[in-house]
Amino acid sequence: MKKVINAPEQVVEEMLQGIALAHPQYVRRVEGFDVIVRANAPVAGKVALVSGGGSGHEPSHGGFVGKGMLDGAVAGAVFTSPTPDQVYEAIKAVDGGKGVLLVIKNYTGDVMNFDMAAEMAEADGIKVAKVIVNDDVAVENSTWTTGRRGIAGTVFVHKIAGAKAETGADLEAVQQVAEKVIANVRSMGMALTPCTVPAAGKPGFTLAENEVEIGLGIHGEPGTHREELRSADETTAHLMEKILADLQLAAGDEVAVLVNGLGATPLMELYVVNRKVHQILGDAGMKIAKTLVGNYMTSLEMAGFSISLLKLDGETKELLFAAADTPAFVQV
Amino acid sequence: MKKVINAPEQVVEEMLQGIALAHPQYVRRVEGFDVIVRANAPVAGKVALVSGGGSGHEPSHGGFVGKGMLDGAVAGAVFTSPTPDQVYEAIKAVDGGKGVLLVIKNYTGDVMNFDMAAEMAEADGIKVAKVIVNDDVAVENSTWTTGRRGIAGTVFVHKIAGAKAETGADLEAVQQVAEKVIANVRSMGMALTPCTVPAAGKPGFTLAENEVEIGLGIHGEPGTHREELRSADETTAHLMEKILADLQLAAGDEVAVLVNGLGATPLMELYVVNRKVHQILGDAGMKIAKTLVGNYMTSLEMAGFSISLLKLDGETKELLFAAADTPAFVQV
Amino acid sequence: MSSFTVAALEAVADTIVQNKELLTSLDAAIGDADHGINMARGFEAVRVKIRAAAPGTDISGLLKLTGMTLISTVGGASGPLYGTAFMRAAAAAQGKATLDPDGITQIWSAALQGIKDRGKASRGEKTMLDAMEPAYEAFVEAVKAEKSLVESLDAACEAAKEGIEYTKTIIATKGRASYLGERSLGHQDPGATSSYLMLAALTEFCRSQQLGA
Amino acid sequence: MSSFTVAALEAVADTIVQNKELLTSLDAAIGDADHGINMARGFEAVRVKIRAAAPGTDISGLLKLTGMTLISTVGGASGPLYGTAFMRAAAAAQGKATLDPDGITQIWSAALQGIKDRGKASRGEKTMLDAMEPAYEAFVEAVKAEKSLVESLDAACEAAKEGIEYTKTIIATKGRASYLGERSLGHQDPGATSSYLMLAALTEFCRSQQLGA
Ligand SMILES: Nc1ncnc2c1ncn2[C@@H]1O[C@H](COP(=O)(O)OP(=O)(O)O)[C@@H](O)[C@H]1O
Ligand SMILES: Nc1ncnc2c1ncn2[C@@H]1O[C@H](COP(=O)(O)OP(=O)(O)O)[C@@H](O)[C@H]1O
Ligand SMILES: [Mg+2]
Ligand SMILES: [Mg+2]
Ligand SMILES: [Mg+2]
Ligand SMILES: [Mg+2]
Repeated sequence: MKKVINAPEQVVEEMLQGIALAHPQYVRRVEGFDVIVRANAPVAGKVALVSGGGSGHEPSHGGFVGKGMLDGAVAGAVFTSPTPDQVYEAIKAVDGGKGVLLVIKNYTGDVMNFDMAAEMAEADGIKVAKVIVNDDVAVENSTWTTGRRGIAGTVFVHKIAGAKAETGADLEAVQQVAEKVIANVRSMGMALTPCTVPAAGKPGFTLAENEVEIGLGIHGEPGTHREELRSADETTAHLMEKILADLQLAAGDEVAVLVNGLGATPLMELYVVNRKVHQILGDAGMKIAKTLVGNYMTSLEMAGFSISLLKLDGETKELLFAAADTPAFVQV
Repeated sequence: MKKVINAPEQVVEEMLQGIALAHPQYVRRVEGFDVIVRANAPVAGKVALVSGGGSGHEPSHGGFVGKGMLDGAVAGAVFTSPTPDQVYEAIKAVDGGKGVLLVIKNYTGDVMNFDMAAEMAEADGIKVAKVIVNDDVAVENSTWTTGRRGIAGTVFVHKIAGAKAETGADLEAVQQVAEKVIANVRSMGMALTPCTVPAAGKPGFTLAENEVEIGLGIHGEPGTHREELRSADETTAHLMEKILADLQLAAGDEVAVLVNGLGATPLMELYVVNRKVHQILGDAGMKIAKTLVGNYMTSLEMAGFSISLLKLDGETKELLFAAADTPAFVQV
Repeated sequence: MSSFTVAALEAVADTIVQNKELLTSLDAAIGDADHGINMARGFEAVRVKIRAAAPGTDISGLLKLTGMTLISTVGGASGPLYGTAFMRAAAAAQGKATLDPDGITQIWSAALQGIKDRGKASRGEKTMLDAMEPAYEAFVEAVKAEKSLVESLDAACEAAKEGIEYTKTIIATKGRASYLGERSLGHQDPGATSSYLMLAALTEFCRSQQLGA
Repeated sequence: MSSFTVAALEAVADTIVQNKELLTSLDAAIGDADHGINMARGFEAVRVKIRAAAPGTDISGLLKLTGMTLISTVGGASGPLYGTAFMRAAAAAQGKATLDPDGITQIWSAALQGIKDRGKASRGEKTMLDAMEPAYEAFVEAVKAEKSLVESLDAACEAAKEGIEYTKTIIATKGRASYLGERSLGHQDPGATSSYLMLAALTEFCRSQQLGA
């Protein structure tokens, strides 16, 4: 294992210190907890958003704490859902009196830990609402009751629900728009290489030279199948086909695109993928209102990418374009 | 070679298409050339900035084309300086009548190709000035006449000279502040893994498991030496020592920090490095005005990082904090 | 009884820490390769906490301490599940100064229900329940048949072991392994394995104490 | 003479394209592993351009086309250097309808000066000049000694080859290899090698044409 770290046990702690030191204008650490909140938290008169999950997906979620997106982010051990007490601290630190929306990616552990935290906060009289993001079309919804996983599409939920909260909307309205985003966002990814959880010391799986995994999860959970590496255009077309089959867009629909790097994929390659995504959508007569290309939801040093499509309506489009000011996403 | 591409010969072309499709609000492609310019280029009444170099360093430089930074970026073949005719096109496309500053990284090829382009543009009556960035302290200035290389510190030149140009300053003033940044910025990097130029098909060098290269250039040029991988804190301290020996800061000095990922290094690790950088500077009594952590000047999928320190004065600090709006760097 | 409970919990903690690699590698095959890491982190903390607990803390207090520690250190799916199990066990153990088979049955039943409430899974979904529930039923039956505590625990262990084998034959429909669909076949569930290991450690501990043998 | 020049340039282009891997691997050792890729890209373009050139384009015109094509396709350090060399050669060849040894000397001298002007290097810095300049001098001397064109070119090739060997013994102080300091010792310079290869191809071409033999 070749990593720029001091010790696997310290990596999350030291990362959080590094984040707080880098971005004091945006965020601060909640003393004694693995929680990053806005520097000025709690923001009075605004619904607060809390997200989080295992670490190793940076800039998710700490990088999206700031104006127009999240109020707090909880960092679990690498690839492991954070514990309820940590989430509970985050909720308490950001609640400005209008309640807190938890943005949870659909993993059993995340859902249970955030649930327990919500119960704890509600016992304190804090209003808490939850949304569960499940954008990964690689995992069929029907067959397995756990449902689809939450992956990179989550960033759109942060952006749009965060913008809604910034308007002064109440908890129910913020939750509603988050649900709308979740209903309209679909993603799928693929990986060229595995990654190594520091505490494990070795890769979570192996791929032969020239073999790729299609539909892989952001924690290295196996995908739909393995195949020989194809061209960027072929792979992109394959992922787009799966996404479009599920999202069912019509010509004239307006969408937002996120071509997300998993950690070790050069931006050069992500742009090559983006080119094909635009071609496919353009050929189908869809309008692309906004495109994001880069590392938004990573899996440590995994090489690969995911594509997310969000179908927009008037409200979500306006909120998507609203100003945001966070360490990893700024928009004027 | 495992890459998300279609063909090595097409990768720069397709990347440029992907960039133009992703960010139409910021940039456009100069038809027929490997040149990205501001969507509204040429901007009248403003000195224009052009940078560029080999491709494979994304988001450098196309990602920094926009308000408050560059006006144009020229993309050479992967890791190969662009040719003079391409640079010449960029100059012509962005000149708004107040002249063009070329921001060149100090490599023989870059310097010669940009020089030839400047001659061509000057023959057309365009005012052209040049600055040569040479921030890499791994390469001693004295012994070798080629001088130090230009690496990630270049991003500070784009930011600060770009902000100066936005104030309406004339070419000489913009060049002067660029020179000031260059005189005050120092960088050094290290790599854990090599990277593969698509056209070459195999890694440019090899490192044993647990071996790292200290002082490596952004094109995989060998560094000062190889050693066994040490802890993040030890490696960071070593690079900082070299940088501080050259930059000669005094307690009370104000600096900007860039912890730059080379492509495959998780943000998590960059933040661990940042923590140590802040500790070292804090212990020495220096003030950190701004910190950037992320992939700003990459080497394809190389794992590793560089640290850049910029000593600030009143002028450069104000310009560093000025607004910028580009695909890869937005500041309000 | 309090120091006995501490020792029993330590035995359970030790076995989890010792099997960190095994549990992680089972999770690597059908999950995300962290079950052993998560559980070992939790039970290392439990070891520290229960050793440091005020002398005389009762059974319920120690179980609660264990549950709270697991909840706040394990994370993932197994943290809230095992954490809830111990919290419910603590509630059921309240007022109990010593443990007879009936008391254990009550506590165990509460713990099992806690896992079901929290995880909303049932037997046959390739989870820890596939070890835990048959083990509980075998224990109840053995107690009814007036077997000794150790004998009853042995029966429970046997059933848990069979449960592990059973998980190899089914497709996961809960937890992270469910994403695998048919590819989860042939692999044993990490959580079922950790459940069995804890039970086996408790059984060995009781045997070594010649408790109710 | 025009079709002869086209054929000569094609021979030069062919040798560069054929040696793409060699030049790249030499550059991998002390540079950035692209010299062969750069040069092959450039000379593939040259091949296309000169074949498509208007019939009857004179020597100067063909050299200029080659120089401009190299400048606009090679990039890196070698692009402007070789490009400038051919541009200067074109200027020196202006008005020349055929080439005698004296004419070649003039053209070569101009090309060499172009490289020096552009790269600001001199002999002994481990660059293409360490092959090019001794080769030029050997050629001039052989012509003075009234050797035939092919004999003179052979002498130049010999000197260029020695120049390559010499680059192994010195530290680079120009170009990308200079960052290596002492670690550049023992390696031969890629640019010196490409210079030699071009010269050797030209020589073989002249020999095959039994030109001035
Ligand atoms: N809904 C559930 N009910 C009961 N047990 C579950 C459930 N979901 C997962 N598990 C158990 O949790 C185990 C995985 O735990 P762990 O690896 O620590 O968490 P994670 O899956 O979040 O990484 C599985 O092997 C399974 O036994
Ligand atoms: N200043 C210079 N003068 C003459 N030749 C040079 C100079 N700098 C570099 N070279 C030559 O260029 C060669 C490298 O070319 P190439 O690899 O194509 O460019 P780059 O170094 O930009 O990648 C070196 O081997 C050397 O012979
Ligand atoms: Mg996990
Ligand atoms: Mg090069
Ligand atoms: Mg797991
Ligand atoms: Mg080179």
